[in-house]
Amino acid sequence: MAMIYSEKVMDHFSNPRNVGEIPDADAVGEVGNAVCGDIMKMYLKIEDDVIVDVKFKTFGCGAAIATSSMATELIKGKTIKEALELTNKAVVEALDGLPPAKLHCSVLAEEAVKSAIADYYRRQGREIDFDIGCDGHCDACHNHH
Amino acid sequence: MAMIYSEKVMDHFSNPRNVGEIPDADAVGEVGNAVCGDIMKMYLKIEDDVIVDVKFKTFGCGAAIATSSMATELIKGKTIKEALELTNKAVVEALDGLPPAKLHCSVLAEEAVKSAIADYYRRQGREIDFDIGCDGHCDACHNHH
Amino acid sequence: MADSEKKSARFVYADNAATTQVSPKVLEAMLPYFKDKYGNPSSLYSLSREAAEAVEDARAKIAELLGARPNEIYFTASGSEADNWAVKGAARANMAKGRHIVTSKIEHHAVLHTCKALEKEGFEVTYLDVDSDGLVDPEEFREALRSDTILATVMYANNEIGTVQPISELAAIARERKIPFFTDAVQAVGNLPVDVKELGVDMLALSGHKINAPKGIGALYIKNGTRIKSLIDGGGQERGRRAGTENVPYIVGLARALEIAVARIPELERVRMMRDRLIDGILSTIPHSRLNGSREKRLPGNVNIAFEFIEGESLVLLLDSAGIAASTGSACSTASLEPSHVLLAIGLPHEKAHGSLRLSISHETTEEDVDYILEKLPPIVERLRAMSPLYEDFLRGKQVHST
Amino acid sequence: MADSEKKSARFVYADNAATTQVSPKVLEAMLPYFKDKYGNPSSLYSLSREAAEAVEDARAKIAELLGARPNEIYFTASGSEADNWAVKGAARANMAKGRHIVTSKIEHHAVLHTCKALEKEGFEVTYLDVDSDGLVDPEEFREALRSDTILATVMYANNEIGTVQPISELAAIARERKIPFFTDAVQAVGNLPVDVKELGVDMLALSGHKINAPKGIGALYIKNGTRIKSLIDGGGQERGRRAGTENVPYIVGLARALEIAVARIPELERVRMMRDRLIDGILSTIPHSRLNGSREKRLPGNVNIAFEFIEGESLVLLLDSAGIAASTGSACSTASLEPSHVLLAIGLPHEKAHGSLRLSISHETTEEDVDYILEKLPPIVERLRAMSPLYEDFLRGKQVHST
Ligand SMILES: Cc1ncc(COP(=O)(O)O)c(C=O)c1O
Ligand SMILES: Cc1ncc(COP(=O)(O)O)c(C=O)c1O
Repeated sequence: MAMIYSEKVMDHFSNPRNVGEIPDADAVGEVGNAVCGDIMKMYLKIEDDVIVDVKFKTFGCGAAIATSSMATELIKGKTIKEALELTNKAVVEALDGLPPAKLHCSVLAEEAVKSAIADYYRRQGREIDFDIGCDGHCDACHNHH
Repeated sequence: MAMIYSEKVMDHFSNPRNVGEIPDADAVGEVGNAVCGDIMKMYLKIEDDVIVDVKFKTFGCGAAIATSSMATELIKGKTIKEALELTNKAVVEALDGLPPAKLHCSVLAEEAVKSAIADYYRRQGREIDFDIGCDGHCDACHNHH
Repeated sequence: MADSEKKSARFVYADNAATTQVSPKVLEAMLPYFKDKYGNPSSLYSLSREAAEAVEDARAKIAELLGARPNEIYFTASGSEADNWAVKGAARANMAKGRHIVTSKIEHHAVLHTCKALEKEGFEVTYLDVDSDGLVDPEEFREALRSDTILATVMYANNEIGTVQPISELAAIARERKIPFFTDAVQAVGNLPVDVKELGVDMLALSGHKINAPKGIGALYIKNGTRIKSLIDGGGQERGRRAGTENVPYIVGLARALEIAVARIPELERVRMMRDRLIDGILSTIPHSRLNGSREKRLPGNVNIAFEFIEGESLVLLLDSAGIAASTGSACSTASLEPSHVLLAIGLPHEKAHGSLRLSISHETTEEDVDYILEKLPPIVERLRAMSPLYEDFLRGKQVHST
Repeated sequence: MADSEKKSARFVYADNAATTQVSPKVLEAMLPYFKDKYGNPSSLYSLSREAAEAVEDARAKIAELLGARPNEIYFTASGSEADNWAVKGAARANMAKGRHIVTSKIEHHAVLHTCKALEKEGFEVTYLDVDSDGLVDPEEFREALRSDTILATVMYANNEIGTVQPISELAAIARERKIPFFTDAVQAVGNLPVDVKELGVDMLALSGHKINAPKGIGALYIKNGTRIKSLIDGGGQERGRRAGTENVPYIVGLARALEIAVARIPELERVRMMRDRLIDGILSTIPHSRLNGSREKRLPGNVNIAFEFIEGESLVLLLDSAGIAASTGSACSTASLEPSHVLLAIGLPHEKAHGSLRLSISHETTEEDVDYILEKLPPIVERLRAMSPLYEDFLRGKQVHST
């Protein structure tokens, strides 16, 4: 059956917010891989633990692009702590839902944020006290059905 | 699939020739049985080995009635010898064909004629030197498929 | 009206159990999906989303009308496919648990021949007898269930004699024993209220062309959690359980038709009254005739009468000349010479089974149609009897033929 | 035009391999059978004879167009059903002789998943590799045949990459060994001349909705004498081999559509030229793109191109916004995340397989449509690449991702 995306998803897919790179980013995270069909790369500019800018690049389906876009919107201007609390469920809700086959994209978006923040922690020498999630294997982050 | 009968069959079914009984018949033959779904009874009036009159009664489907009607037409005025030569094929051809599932009816019609003539022979004390055909069992005269 | 329908003064369609005309509303609902909204529901673009949404809306509507969830409704290409899928699918999915199936002797061929095919695959099938009205006895049903029984299947209403089975009672017995229960409701849907939850069945089949949708569409309700194998493997349609590009127009048409049919059920009281007038009228004017099937537990539009001494096909053909479309036995087997297995099962001897007539009327039937049948039928029966050697024998007081 | 088709300046339907619009002539041929000629072909009266005759006329016409006899044509409800029937039916009918089946890795899911299902029933299946063009090697095919091989099945033309197999050669090899040969010709019929006798196949499947008949009708050619079990048991329809009240309108429509499609084959040279203009135009303007499938042994309307660094679904969605309906991989599996098994079989790595685009054009496609696609596609690919981290890596001269 056709992927029936909500209007919000189509909007974020067609006009993605925050696409691009941040050349002098304070953190970069990348999750997924091309074999699975989705890669999300996220760039953060962080000042005083606040995410002052965020950009992404995504290789993937409509939902992958839309969830990346929405995730960046949801963490922009937030503290790192707040960003770490972003769940895939929150991304899905903000997009007015996703088809079941595409839920894994929201998981990937959550993980992209975490992965970028982990990079920040690493650069700062802080201990990573949260779960990064995806281990880069398809089966781990994709809920096939 | 619907039985697709030729116009000739429909004509002989709707307006069967020679329906009825001959109370003082010289010969009566009956073939088939109600279990199989067809019974044909044929009455002959015979003078000098010529069939001067013939009537039938049939319990059965459209094809059974049409073949009875056609068979009586084909033997009326014929000699007994000629009537014995009537084949089911000739009946089918005279009717412009029959659906495959209904070919057995023409066999029954041929046998009804033979059975009546056999009765005539019996009454005359003549030896029956031809094959009567149907033994009254469904499987013998019906070519199921 | 087709050419053939013009020949006689009147055309009375009394074969609604065989098939029905597609209603204008159903056709109207379908048309856009042939021409404009022709996308493949599996594709990704907007044209296809329209088609996919139409399919899902239809599924939701049908689910609601049957008391099911949308994800419990699967579209098939016929009642026969739904029957085959339910029976073969459940049997093959549960093979490890056992190989015994319970059904009745009066099922439609789509169930019966499927059971025969399964017997060749090593399944064992119990075919329950029915009483003279065509009813399955719940106690016999209970006794037939074994520890290795993996499927029970009894039709809701019989297509020939219209007998309605005590499905919820049978389903409850099967449920006690945790045996999946399937019912072929092809003749019931649109004629009786059908709620899968109230019935308590695990699977239920229906067919579009009995309720003014086209021939070539059906549906199978499969209760969530029911184990079943696919009949048609392939693409991911129907949640991966029934492959084939969706027949979008017919799916839309089926939903519309079911909606109309279910809304009309209360009106069928009128049909029931016409049915009874037909039955009483025929039995009182034509001697040597009897009603087949239950008088009370009967589909509202079904009349099935056996006329002694005559054969059904010639009766149907003469009725046709008089402008009345009717049937003898099940339409599916008229090409064969076997008398109806249903009539034999209710105890009719072969010769009487051969002479049965089914008149199946609907909401479109009028009182004038009933009058017309009651006027035309007796002389036609009389005419056939006049040329029947069996009737001749009978009149002479001889014994009726038999083997 | 549906709503969705109005949004953009132009609507170009380039997904004819997924499905096609029902043509006005086909719809016109079908309509009488919904409304007036609605009889059940199995019934006995005139209304039904009209329906039965329509079915038999359609069968005879299709037989003639395929070089078969009328009694070798069976109607089904889809290409998928025809595929399932041929493969399961022949396998199960010949089980006593052996349990080995030979097929290719690039079959449609209706064949492939059916083979997988048969594996679970105890059959053994050899899935032949194809070369980088998607071609089965006749020598490999010959070597795969064993003394216990009971069925060989290779599709005529691939639905994704359009590669046309040497069917008559393969069928001849199977015939030498007396092994029944089936070909799924769903994509070939209407695009290439198809004559079952010339091909020398024992069974051949086709589907209506690829040739401007509706979705939900197909046909299976079964050469007389071929051993096959029924998939759908029940009534005596289709000479007792496929139960279900005949879908008269669609059967009539299928015959009409096939007649039109076959008559049009000579005109497809024009389509072939547009196809080549599309291929050349895309490959020359978009870097890092490659043609999938054979350049020469290719369906006249099929274009399939892999674009590096981007993913197919987003490409299709952006094309849709521009008014172009296209597909990525097989329409049937777009709901799944698996990359196309066909593209993997011709040797594409996963990441390139994800970025494939199929444009399938037809006789209805115009030169302006081709211009439009060639105008809209490059900036869309560019836009997706601009947001692709893979392209970013590539531009930085890094290694492309792979496992
Ligand atoms: C090669 C091939 N085989 C089989 C099918 C299945 O046909 P249908 O959609 O009629 O089930 C298709 C199309 O979907 C196809 O392209
Ligand atoms: C009780 C019953 N089951 C199944 C069927 C088969 O339905 P279809 O003709 O849609 O295959 C019919 C009608 O023919 C029927 O009456």
